[in-house]
Amino acid sequence: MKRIRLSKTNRINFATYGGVILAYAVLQFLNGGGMLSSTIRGQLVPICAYVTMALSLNLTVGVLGELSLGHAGFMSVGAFAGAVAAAALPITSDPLRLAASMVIAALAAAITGTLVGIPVLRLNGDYLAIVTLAFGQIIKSIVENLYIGIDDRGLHASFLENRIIFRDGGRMILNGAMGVNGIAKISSFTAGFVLVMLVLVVIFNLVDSRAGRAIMALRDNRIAAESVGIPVTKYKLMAFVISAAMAGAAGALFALGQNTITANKFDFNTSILILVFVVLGGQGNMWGSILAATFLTVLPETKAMRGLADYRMLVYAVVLILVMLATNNPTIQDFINTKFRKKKKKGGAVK
Amino acid sequence: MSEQQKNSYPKPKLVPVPSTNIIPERDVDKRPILECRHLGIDFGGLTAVDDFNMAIGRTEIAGLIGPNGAGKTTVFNLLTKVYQPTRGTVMIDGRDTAGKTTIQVSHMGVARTFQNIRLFGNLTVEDNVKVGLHEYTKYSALSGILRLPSYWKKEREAHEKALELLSIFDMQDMANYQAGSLPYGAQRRLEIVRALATQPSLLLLDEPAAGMNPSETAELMNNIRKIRDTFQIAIMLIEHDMNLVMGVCEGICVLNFGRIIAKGTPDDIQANPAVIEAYLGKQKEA
Amino acid sequence: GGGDGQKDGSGAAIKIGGVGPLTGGAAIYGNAAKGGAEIAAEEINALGGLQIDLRYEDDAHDPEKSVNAYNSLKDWGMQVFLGSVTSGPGAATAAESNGDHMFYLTPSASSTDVIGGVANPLTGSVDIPRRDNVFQMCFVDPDQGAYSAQYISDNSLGSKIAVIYKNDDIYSTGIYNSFAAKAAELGLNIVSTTTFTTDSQTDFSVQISDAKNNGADLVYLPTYYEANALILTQANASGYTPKYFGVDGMDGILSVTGFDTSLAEGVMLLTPFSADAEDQRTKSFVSKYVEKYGDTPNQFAADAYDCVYAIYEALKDEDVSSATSASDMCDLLMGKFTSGSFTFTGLTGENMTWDASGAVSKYPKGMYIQNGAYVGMD
Amino acid sequence: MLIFLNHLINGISLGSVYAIIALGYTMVYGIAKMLNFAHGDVIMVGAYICFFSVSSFQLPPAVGVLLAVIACTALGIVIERLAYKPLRQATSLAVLITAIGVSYFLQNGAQLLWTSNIKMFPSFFSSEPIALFGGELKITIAAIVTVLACVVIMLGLTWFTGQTKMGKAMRACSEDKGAAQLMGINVNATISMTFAIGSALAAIAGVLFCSVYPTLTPTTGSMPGIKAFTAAVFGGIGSIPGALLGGVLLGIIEIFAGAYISTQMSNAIVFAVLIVVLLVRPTGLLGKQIREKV
Amino acid sequence: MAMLKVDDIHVYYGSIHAVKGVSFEVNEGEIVTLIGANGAGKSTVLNTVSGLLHPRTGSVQFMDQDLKGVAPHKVVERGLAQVPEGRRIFLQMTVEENLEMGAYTQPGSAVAPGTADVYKRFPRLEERRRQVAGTLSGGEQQMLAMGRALMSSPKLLMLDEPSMGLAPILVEQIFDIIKELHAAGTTILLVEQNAQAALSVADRAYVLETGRISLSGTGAELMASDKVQKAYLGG
Ligand SMILES: Nc1ncnc2c1ncn2[C@@H]1O[C@H](COP(=O)(O)OP(=O)(O)OP(=O)(O)O)[C@@H](O)[C@H]1O
Ligand SMILES: Nc1ncnc2c1ncn2[C@@H]1O[C@H](COP(=O)(O)OP(=O)(O)OP(=O)(O)O)[C@@H](O)[C@H]1O
Ligand SMILES: [Mg+2]
Ligand SMILES: [Mg+2]
Repeated sequence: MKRIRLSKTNRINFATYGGVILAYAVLQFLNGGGMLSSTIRGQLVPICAYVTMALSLNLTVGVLGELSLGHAGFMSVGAFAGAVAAAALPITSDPLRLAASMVIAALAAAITGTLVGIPVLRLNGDYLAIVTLAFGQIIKSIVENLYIGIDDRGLHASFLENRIIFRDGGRMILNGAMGVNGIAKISSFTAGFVLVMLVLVVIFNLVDSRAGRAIMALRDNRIAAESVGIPVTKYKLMAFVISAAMAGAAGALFALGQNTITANKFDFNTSILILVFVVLGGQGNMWGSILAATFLTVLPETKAMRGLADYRMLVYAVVLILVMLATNNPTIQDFINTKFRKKKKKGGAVK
Repeated sequence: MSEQQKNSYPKPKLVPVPSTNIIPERDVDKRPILECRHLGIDFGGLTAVDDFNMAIGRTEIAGLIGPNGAGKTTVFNLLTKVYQPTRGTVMIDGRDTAGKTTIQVSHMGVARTFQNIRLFGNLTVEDNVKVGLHEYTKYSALSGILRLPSYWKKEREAHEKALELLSIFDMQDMANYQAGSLPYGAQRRLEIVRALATQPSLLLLDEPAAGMNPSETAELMNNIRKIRDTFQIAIMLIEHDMNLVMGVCEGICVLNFGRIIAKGTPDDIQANPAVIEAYLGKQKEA
Repeated sequence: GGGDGQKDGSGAAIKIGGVGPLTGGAAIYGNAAKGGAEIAAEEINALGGLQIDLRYEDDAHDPEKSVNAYNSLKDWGMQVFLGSVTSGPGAATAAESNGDHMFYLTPSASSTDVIGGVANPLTGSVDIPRRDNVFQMCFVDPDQGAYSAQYISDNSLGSKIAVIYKNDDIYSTGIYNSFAAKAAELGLNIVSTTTFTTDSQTDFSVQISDAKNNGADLVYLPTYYEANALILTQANASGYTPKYFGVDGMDGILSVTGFDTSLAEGVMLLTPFSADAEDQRTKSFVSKYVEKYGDTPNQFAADAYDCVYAIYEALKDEDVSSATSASDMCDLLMGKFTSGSFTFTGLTGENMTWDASGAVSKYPKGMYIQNGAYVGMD
Repeated sequence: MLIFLNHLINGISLGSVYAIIALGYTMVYGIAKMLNFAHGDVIMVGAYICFFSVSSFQLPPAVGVLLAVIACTALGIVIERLAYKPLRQATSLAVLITAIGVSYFLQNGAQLLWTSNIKMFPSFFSSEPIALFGGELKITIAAIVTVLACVVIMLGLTWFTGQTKMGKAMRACSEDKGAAQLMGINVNATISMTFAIGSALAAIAGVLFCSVYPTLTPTTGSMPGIKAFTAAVFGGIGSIPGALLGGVLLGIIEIFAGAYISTQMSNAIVFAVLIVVLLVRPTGLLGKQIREKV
Repeated sequence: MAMLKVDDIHVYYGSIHAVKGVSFEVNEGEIVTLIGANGAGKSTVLNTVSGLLHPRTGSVQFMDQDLKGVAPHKVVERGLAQVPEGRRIFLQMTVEENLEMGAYTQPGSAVAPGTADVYKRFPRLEERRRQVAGTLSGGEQQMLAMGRALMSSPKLLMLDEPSMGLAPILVEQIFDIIKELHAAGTTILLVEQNAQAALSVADRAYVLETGRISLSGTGAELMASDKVQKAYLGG
């Protein structure tokens, strides 16, 4: 019998918070002292965005237990909503404008999540996965054909064709497939850190509450959960929409840390990449997601990997395969279990 | 089992109410908790249950037995709307359940366990019970995330209530174990506790003693009675262990090929030639 | 001259970095540019004098990774930046390098979003302000689009025109937009406009039937040659043989392994570079490239080759060394490029000049394909 | 009408290419219970091998196809042994991610070996397309061969998994590996066999795919792979006729959406139709509606 | 002669020591039963014998050959069949296909007579021969699992709780079949919770407690033992 002490979950949660805070403090310190390379500095914000994405998808995959292959779609909605909001909002303070844009992005993604979730969550397993993949593709197509501009009369939008006529001083924000260009980079590492912490708090507190238990009960056994009166659709949708909102906020953080974003960025491959973070870090394991997202984002950009030149992506693929094989190897798992969890309770006596 | 336990209720007398249905005499002046009329379901060409009529008194312990494949589990699935019936009606406490979902039926006071154990295997024992308490520890998801005072208050209540329920089976000590890693018998007991947590007025148990040895079974029998006595609810159980069925059930209903072939007290049933032929066999008495 | 400076710093070469898709679906462009630039650097280093240390990093055609690659080049000590090869990433690194004041000369990121300061042909708005450190070796997309429309109109090439462009590609969309604007102005008769994306570029039957069913006699293809090769092949198989007009992305179609060049007979295109050109410099470049990489170079290779040479020309008489800061280098090169007196002749054009807009002044040559080779149209 | 027919023919041609890939997908997916995202890349490898056999070594096309089949079968078995077999006990998601790693590996390996430059796949079918309605409608031989191959493979696989001992053993393994072992089934050999068949089909799909749409690059397989996977789910996971139906329908919908609605949105429309169909039939077109026994 | 000889096996699940040195023998033609409470390690022992699990130390010998390193499917070929706990029939295959799988190691000609034989024992299965096994009732599934194991005409048949979830009349029938098989010369290793029934058919029996054998003897001896009476017969 595996015994989970309440305090143990709490310990893990606090260790996770602590680890994130420590990482932030150390990096901020190094950065202040100019001790970080441009490569690392340039990746601080994207890492926070990917960590948030991984946490958000882990809520869907690990806690709710549904496979989503279109999570980048929500990031996309958030990224473009955030970029448009940041360009349009008449707020002069950058941090405030960033915060407002992220909230708008989260809302936009949450609304999309609701629209997607209501029909989709009736499906199960691989069928649900394929439908989320489909939604990811649809969102990409829509953004690629969407034009949004701004002038002194406000926002203008058109679909499929750019029919926007500006008054003087107007400009395009979202230019269809060409995406958003010349974004003012207002995201900061601190903002990313705050977002990651917020997302962690929401996930940990949600999981350890009535709603979280209902969601996990659905994951473990839907029929049994129904039999004790858990409203399935409500809780599935709740988890899905919260997850989408987080992805939206991550999208805005990401977009506002880039000069250019295009719909292509948030395609199937990105959805898969985020799934890789979640699976590698362990389903339902939040600190695992954080580590995996960081590791796999930084890895291909390291000096050593860049030094491999043509073989870089090949080696990346091999590393990915080897890591998966190692983390799933029963012998290695046993080894970790015996080494690091010595005080595990043995099977309880049978009455 | 001891004499005393056996007599905690006077030997039941079954009386017809309403129409052909029979329930214990003490429950007649109250509305039956469950009434099925002409209930039936077909799977493709197969008629799994047909013309099933039954009533259960408010504090009755009823048994549903029959050969394998007779349709017993299917009846439970019909009562809990896992399957929608092809024909007939199910009334819970006088209210029709037509068009209702499993979730709504649960809220109407029906709880069940499953023939193949269905726990929330990755949650702790306590959390399994707390999921059962879902309707009775209400606070919004937002106050959970923000840890508002209502969260702390309700969580404490839920914790206390969960431990109290677990204590029925002496399982408080296991509260923090992962449910999926419990021994088989404990898993079966936990399923019952979880069902009880929904505060049902009718508890359906599908083969609760399966995989238990005789002493565990004997203890289970006591507990079934204890549950009925403390919560004053009706219990309907499916079981192949005749010691248990004949020991705790007041009214027994025998299914064969989806149809009722006999109803009555344990004594009636044990003496019924059709039941012996179809189900009990010419065995040494149970 | 600064001859002394170079002699002192012999061995310590100027660090020039470039970013492009070396892996993934767009790897064909990045690897071509990298190859062209490498040949130029080798030639220059063989001359003695100013030495070049060239380094290319992979961005997998992704703006985010392009910035990462740019940053890693900065960490390496890059002094001059050859920009990104493709437009989307190019816009991202352009903005980044602008903040760093790093000189940026891209071989092929032709979108106006890269240099900034150019009006959107459809809305007239200037969406991106000019990035003063950024220069292009290729001509900007709107110029090509407008130029194509003008050319088609002037020479009455088609009475009914079909356009097939790549909807999720900045390059193709950029050219299309200005073509459409100019065509409307000139009164060209566009009867069919269809698109495709990276996800759907395996099959063009819909686009081809649309053009065919609308009776188009000229198909305008502001797209890259690997899609064009398939379009031509599929159209031919379905019995449709219109005239084709391409832009610089069409260049390369003749050297696609296994492509039936007879299908490209009569295809018109605008290109600054032709691997079949007879001049000595092109011949030598092509033979070196073929020897080194086993493929015929396309315009990406030629443009990148020119970029390295242009930087070399601009710096060779200056007092620069590996110790010169990127920012000083940027001031120096910006001064040179916008001086009006700096002209450069390379594989892709003669007497090219730049001004403060960052765009190169060279004009595409109209070519058509005859007997599997390019022939000048005029 | 003619135009409609033309689109229909194009749709069937595209669809049967999806279908042929989907059949291989379904085979592995249905039996090994894993999404083999590297399947599309095995297709690419098969096409390259055939391309080089025919173009560089001047071998006859039939030999090229044969070599591709042999090489891909071997590749499939090797991948399975090295990357998937050690994960038999792991979650299906872990295997999925490993498959993605294999997919990256094959794509990047192909790029290193064969460069990223496109190759035009040679046309094996030298004869002229069949002309109907006085040449207004042309059907290429490659398209006809693809459609036929598709149907033959579908029938072959249906017979194989439904009727043969090996095929049934595969289904048994897909349900419960432990119980299958207790029946005396060599689970490892059976799963290797599944991959061998799936990869052989991938080689054939690669050759046919490139015959119809002849541009070949290291990423050629990935998008058709995803589309074919979608088609397989559309038709009903694990259903062999479903893969065929799903593939063909997907192709037709894609062509019609582009032709009659908008090429810009055709991809979105395809996926929207997919969603609607799955909402109406939550287990795909021909997927078995197995109700969970409670 | 000992057909199966299990010698001091220790089996672990990761770090859980589930079987702690179990030794026993099954002689040709015998019915031997292992009884014990939930979680005592009975199924673990059976799975170790059939090769699904591997002992960390100790050995298993079947027909005088060591099974160390022999894959489960090879063990089956040597004439061992197991009806696993929880049936584990192939839920998406039909009844008939399940039976065919049972005869996987047999020549094709053995399928038809084998199936006929199983249908004779379990007429209910014949009625449902084309039904997908997943929709069978619990008892029907158990019959199918038994039938499937009989298809390979095993020399040693291992049954893991065959009476679980069965109607009394069927339990009786299952034990009748066990006796019949025994009479026909099949050697049987039976794991049961239903100690009463198991001990009454067994030649010899072992009691397993938390991974160790605590008692052994003939069926009748154990039936009479106080300890067994108390713990397993509810007496
Ligand atoms: N979803 C279904 N589809 C088809 N047939 C079904 C389905 N569910 C049950 N059946 C059939 O209905 C009949 C009754 O099954 P049920 O599970 O109710 O039997 P039971 O009385 O509970 O038997 P047991 O005691 O063995 O559990 C069986 O013959 C079974 O095969
Ligand atoms: N897969 C597993 N992982 C970890 N522990 C296990 C596993 N299977 C069994 N165990 C543990 O091993 C011990 C023996 O289990 P086993 O299933 O062999 O018992 P059993 O005697 O067959 O019981 P039952 O009567 O319930 O079938 C138990 O403590 C159980 O918890
Ligand atoms: Mg049942
Ligand atoms: Mg067991």
